[in-house]
Amino acid sequence: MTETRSGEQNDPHPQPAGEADEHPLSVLLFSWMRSDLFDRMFLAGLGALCAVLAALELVIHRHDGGGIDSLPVFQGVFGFLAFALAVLSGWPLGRLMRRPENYYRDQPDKDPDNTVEEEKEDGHDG
Amino acid sequence: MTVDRLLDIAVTINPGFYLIAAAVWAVFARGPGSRGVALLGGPALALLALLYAPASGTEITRSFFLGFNMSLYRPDSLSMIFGFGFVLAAALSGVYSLHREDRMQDSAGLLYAGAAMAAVFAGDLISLVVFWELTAVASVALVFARQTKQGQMAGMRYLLIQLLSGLLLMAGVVLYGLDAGSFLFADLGQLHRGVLIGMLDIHAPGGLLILAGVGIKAAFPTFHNWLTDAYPNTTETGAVVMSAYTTTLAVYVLARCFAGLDWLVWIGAAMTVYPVFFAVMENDLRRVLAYSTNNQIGFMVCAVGIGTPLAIDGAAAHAVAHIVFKGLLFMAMGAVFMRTGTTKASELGGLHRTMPWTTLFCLIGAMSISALPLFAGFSTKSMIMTAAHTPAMFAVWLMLLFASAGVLEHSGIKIPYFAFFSHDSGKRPKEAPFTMLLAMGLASALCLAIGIAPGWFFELLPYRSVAMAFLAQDLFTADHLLVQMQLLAFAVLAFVLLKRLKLYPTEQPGVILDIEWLWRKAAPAITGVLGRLAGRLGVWADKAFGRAGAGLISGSGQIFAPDGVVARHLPLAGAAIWTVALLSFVLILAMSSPG
Amino acid sequence: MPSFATPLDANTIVDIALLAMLAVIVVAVARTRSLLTAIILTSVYSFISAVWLVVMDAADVSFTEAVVGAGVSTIIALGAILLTRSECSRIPWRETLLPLLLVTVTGGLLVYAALDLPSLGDPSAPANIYVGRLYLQHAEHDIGTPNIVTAVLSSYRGFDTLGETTVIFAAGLGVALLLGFGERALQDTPRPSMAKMAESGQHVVLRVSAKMLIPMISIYAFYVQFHGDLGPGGGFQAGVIMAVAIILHALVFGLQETMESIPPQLARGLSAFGVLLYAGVGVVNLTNGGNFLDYDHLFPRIFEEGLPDSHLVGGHHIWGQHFGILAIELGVFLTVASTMVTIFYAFAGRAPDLSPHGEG
Amino acid sequence: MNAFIDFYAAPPGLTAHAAPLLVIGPLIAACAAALSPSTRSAWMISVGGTIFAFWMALCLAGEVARNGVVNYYMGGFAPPLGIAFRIDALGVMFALLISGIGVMAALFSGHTLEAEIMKGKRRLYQSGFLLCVAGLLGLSATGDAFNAFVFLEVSSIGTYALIGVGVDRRALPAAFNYLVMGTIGATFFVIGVGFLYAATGTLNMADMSGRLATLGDSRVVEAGFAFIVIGLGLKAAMFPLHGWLPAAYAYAPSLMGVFLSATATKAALYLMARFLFTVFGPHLDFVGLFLTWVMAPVAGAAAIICSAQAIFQTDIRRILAFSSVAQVGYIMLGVSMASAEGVSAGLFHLFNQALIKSALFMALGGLAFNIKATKLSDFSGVGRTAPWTMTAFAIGTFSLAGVPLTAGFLSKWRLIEAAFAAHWLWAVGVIAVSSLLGLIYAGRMLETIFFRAPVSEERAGEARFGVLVPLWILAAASVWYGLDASLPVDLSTAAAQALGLAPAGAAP
Repeated sequence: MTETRSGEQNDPHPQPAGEADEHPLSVLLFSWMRSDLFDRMFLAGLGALCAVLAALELVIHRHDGGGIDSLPVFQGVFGFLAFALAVLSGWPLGRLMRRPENYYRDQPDKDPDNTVEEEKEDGHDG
Repeated sequence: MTVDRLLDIAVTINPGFYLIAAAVWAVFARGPGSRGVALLGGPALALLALLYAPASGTEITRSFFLGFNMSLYRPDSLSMIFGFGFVLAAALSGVYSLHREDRMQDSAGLLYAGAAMAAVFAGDLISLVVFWELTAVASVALVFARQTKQGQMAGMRYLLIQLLSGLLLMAGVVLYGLDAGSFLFADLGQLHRGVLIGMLDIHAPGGLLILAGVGIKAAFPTFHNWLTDAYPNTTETGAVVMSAYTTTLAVYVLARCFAGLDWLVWIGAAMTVYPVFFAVMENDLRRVLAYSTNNQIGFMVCAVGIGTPLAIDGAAAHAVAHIVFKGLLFMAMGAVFMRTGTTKASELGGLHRTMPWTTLFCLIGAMSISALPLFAGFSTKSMIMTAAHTPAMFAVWLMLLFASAGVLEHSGIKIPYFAFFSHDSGKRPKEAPFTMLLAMGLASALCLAIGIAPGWFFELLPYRSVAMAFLAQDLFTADHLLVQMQLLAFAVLAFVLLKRLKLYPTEQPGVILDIEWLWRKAAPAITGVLGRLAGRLGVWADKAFGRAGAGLISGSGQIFAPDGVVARHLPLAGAAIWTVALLSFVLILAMSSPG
Repeated sequence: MPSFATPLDANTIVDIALLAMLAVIVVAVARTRSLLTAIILTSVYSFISAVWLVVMDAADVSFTEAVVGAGVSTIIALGAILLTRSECSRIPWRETLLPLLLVTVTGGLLVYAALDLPSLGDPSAPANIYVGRLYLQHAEHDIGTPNIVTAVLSSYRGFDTLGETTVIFAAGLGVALLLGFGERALQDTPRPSMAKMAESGQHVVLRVSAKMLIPMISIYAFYVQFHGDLGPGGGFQAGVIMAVAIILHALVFGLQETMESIPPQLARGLSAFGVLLYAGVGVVNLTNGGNFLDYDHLFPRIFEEGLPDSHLVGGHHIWGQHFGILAIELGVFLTVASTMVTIFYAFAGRAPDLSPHGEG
Repeated sequence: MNAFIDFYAAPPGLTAHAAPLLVIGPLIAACAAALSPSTRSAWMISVGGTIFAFWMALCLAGEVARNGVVNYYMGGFAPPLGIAFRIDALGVMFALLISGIGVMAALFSGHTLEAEIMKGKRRLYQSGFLLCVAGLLGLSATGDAFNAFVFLEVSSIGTYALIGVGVDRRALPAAFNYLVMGTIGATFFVIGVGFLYAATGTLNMADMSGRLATLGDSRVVEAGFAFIVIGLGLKAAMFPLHGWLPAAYAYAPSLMGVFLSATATKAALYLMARFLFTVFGPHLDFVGLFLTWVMAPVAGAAAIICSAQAIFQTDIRRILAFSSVAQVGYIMLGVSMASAEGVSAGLFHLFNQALIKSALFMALGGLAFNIKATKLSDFSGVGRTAPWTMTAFAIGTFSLAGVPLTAGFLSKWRLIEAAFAAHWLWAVGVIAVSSLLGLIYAGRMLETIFFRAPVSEERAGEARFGVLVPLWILAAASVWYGLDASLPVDLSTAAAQALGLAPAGAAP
């Protein structure tokens, strides 16, 4: 994509936002996400949101089952940990259980349009 | 015969039959107009039939089957909500598939919908089995529609498992019905607060068989693999259709037959948890959605197992909402698949530039499934969570909570993020066709409608008063919204942090081992070894087959092939020897008989 | 069963001798590789069993065995091997072990079972005290034919005989379908004139003796046919004998000559007609108020009263039975004779060598 | 049989003689066809003869419904002296089935013989077909053991040749195999009847049964039994003795495929049931032993092994032929339960199979004009060019695989029910596994026919109208009996009762 970028820079009349072949709706809805500002601000904003949500517990009385779920910000912490556990377990599990694409030998090796019929014929000829 | 009389008859017909009739029409439909009539007219008729359905609990019984009483149409509030969901699904998938003229798929989709709907409205076990089998038959065309070897093999596996489920169910039903002396729902169980649920006794003969048959279709743990195997291997429309009916029908039957069965609580809880780990690793996004289906069905199964009115309402509501938002996600992935030819996360990314509408709808679906407040999943899943939130089931509740965070991970973030954002794959596909976008838009609107103003939807639930009370007192309370937002916001925070720290696993191509390994690798390997042994013993071994390693097929192939051991042209002498051998055996048997 | 302690009478010795010969022949047939030898041996087998049946006083069966088993089937089998190899392939002895074992076991079991059978000619055997005795008691009165075998075959179990006639018709039909009608013989080889053959002096002795034999065989066939009521014989045997006469004609004078006088279409038609005649008699009985094949009702009431000796013997119409049997025997005769000829045509038409011209 | 209780198809004078006319009608038609002047007239005679037989079968059905049993004495001689026809519900069921399928096959034959048989032989072919019909009908009507042998031969002798004649040269060795095996079967049968005659002195089945009951343990009877069941087993293609069947059905001219697959083995099965239950009776030890230790395992093996074989065939008719052997396994499984439920379920399945198999062979035969195809791959995409024919084929295949809403489903259901009632759980497993296999080969055929692109330029057009009519009648019957099975269930239940098997309890 760097080439496109450099092309844009050379262009005397660059598009104000978005890329050359981008859909106008995408420009409207999503192009701002690619800005550096968004990158920097997003984490901060999210952190602020979490803090506010945690603080709201002081104001809003929460129903709970009386167990460990009565701990402060239980659902937030649980959600954080659960998410992290699920994602991080992807590393060891992936190493354990990931196999090459054609592990079951069910994909055609050469010709992607190879249909079952031809495969069968091959099998019989051999 | 006046029009009134005709209408009287028309409303006593199982609404599923209208869809089946439309399926027949679709076989012969040529051109967009005619197809449109079939694909939209059928669901419209069925919806009308639903609206004018006879009073709840009315039975329309025909005894034309081997002298057994069959109740072909028995609407009640439980079947109505599922029927409503199926009509929605039929209409949405109808719109979605308008872009591609494939009469076989149209017809199969409608037949699937019709059979599922008819099953939901059936009033006895026999008709239930009949329509259950019909759904399996209808799926044949769908799974075979993708003309690759991979797709066809997956289709074959799917078909076998569906039929196994049907056979188990059939055997169980025969045993159960013969023992109980009737096959009619009304005779088998009693109403629970006005609704006939949990009518079968698991300990009666056949009960376990029925549970096993339904369990396979509901993708119980260790039987879940057909789902993740088949859905990613169909066409874009096939996945949408299959995701809507197959497992949902199983949830309905579980609710009807086994509501309150405590095993289901744990089975369901387990089903919500383990797919999370698979989904994290999985690269194929449609397969991720399949695991996600697994996980969502777990919530419903768990709720069915809890069996309180609120839980049953939750299960039914979540099942129907799931049809909509999971259908929406499959539609979005289908559009991606159609435009790019793949749904592998490692090959996608940055598609939002040219497919913003699809991106938008996919995001709505993702938020719905993640149960973000004001989206469909929040309204329905909350019922289940609330029903499970009791001290006695605290562990289960924690499991469900974990799964909720997991859903956010794989369906809420992973699907839209890796397909449409993430690193730019350089792919610039065209936006999906208008009809597809229309279907997705409608589904999105439904998601919002259920999420923002769930009242109309809760009206349809089996225990209406319980649902309305929940809506009034529990759903949109500040503390409920707060804890839900906490869960989601902190989980998203975790995502962003992990991504920053480069701890998020990169998307790599590859397949993830699952239980299917047993029959796709281990069994062929074992038979392959045996086959090689047999080869040493003098059986002619087919070299090409041996190398291909499809041991199971090749082994039986060698035995049964046209020139194989068993089928080889039986020489006359051989036949005569068999004859004499059998004769002498019968002689010995006869002469050794006492008296 | 006969006790071995009793002294052997002459009959038993003959029985044992004949049966021993049969056993030897069976083994020889199984052992030989030459199909020709096998055919001749089976012919011999049939003859010996015919003789044995005579010893057992079963003249009708013996007669049938002689004409069918030893006669016409041998001729047809000979015709067939002209179209095939004459040696059958050898089978390694190892492969015969399992069948041998099985056959021995089964045979042993059968012998063991047969020990339970009533001994031959035992007057108290179920076959002799029940239906057999009933036939002896009633046939004279019911049917009025001296030959009880004919009475049983054509009247009591006339329906079986209709079925068997149909089987023969079907067999002819099958052969004709598979091998054709012998039309090849008519088309392929040019027909040498009779005069030319006489000049060349081919087979003079054969021709002269055949000219004498054929009319006599035919007359004998008619005798057997019409005498069936009284002595051994009937439509089956007569039909075969007639066919033998025609086949002999074909062998000596050439297939084309025979086909000219008895065209294949005629032979085919007659074999269907014979069954039709037989079944027709049954249907006539139906329309006259009787059961199917109830010859008592062969003639309408009025017609029967005009016949001489039209008295009813114990309620049974002697004339009806008599003419009924005659008519159906004629049907059997026609079917059998023409079917045999059809089959022969089919084989011979495939192998023109069978006619004497093929040699030259 | 309640459906026929008020059914009067013919005047009483004719009805009184319906029993012999059932057989004699097609027999006379056979002679007439052989003598007829043209192919067309022979075809008309054939249709007329079979319709007449069907009419007579309907008359008999009415009589049997009213009186239970129709007895008819040939030549006016009461048994044991003469031959008697004894027609009960079981016999009527088969008479209806055979003559009904006969009518369909005869209608169908008008067009296909032109494509498959040499010009000069078509009249004889019709004649042979009618003989076969007559023989099978006689088999279902007769009450005399030796007469049964005669009809067995009438139905087979011509058939051997009818299979061998045709365009497919592979038919000749097939027919020869069939000839040899069939002859062994018939010979065994007649040896067995001989043993029984020696033991009882009578040939009438009812009489024989009465006398056997008084005999006690007799090795002669046991030997006779062994010969009879093995001989008939050969004819009925009982599992390891089925070697003749696949090639014979697959390579025969399509008329024979249509008719024989529906009737021939079924008639032999009928006779077997007749001997097992009427003449001997399941109360005899050796009959019970045979049913449990020979027939049931062999039937189970057939259902599984032959279904597996069908999967791997490349020739579409051989798929159907192997499936036929497997279906014989199902039927025998039902019969070997020796209970009213089992036998009636087996007979019900037999009835459905007859409809299905003749429809399937008919659909394939109907295309014989257009494509000279035998291999499955030759049929790729035929569903697009011949939709009417192939839709009927698909209906038949669905029924064969036991898809709900078809007759095949109901009969499998009944079989499973009967197996549960008999506590034969292994049989349930066998049916389940075999059904799975059945779905695979059915799916394979449908997938090729409907979802593959056509391979050759030779386009398979629709079958002719004269073929479509009987084809769709049969296909529609498969669906109709899948919805309202009262007629075949009624027939098969009455038939099982006629074999002396009373239902264990009132039907649910």
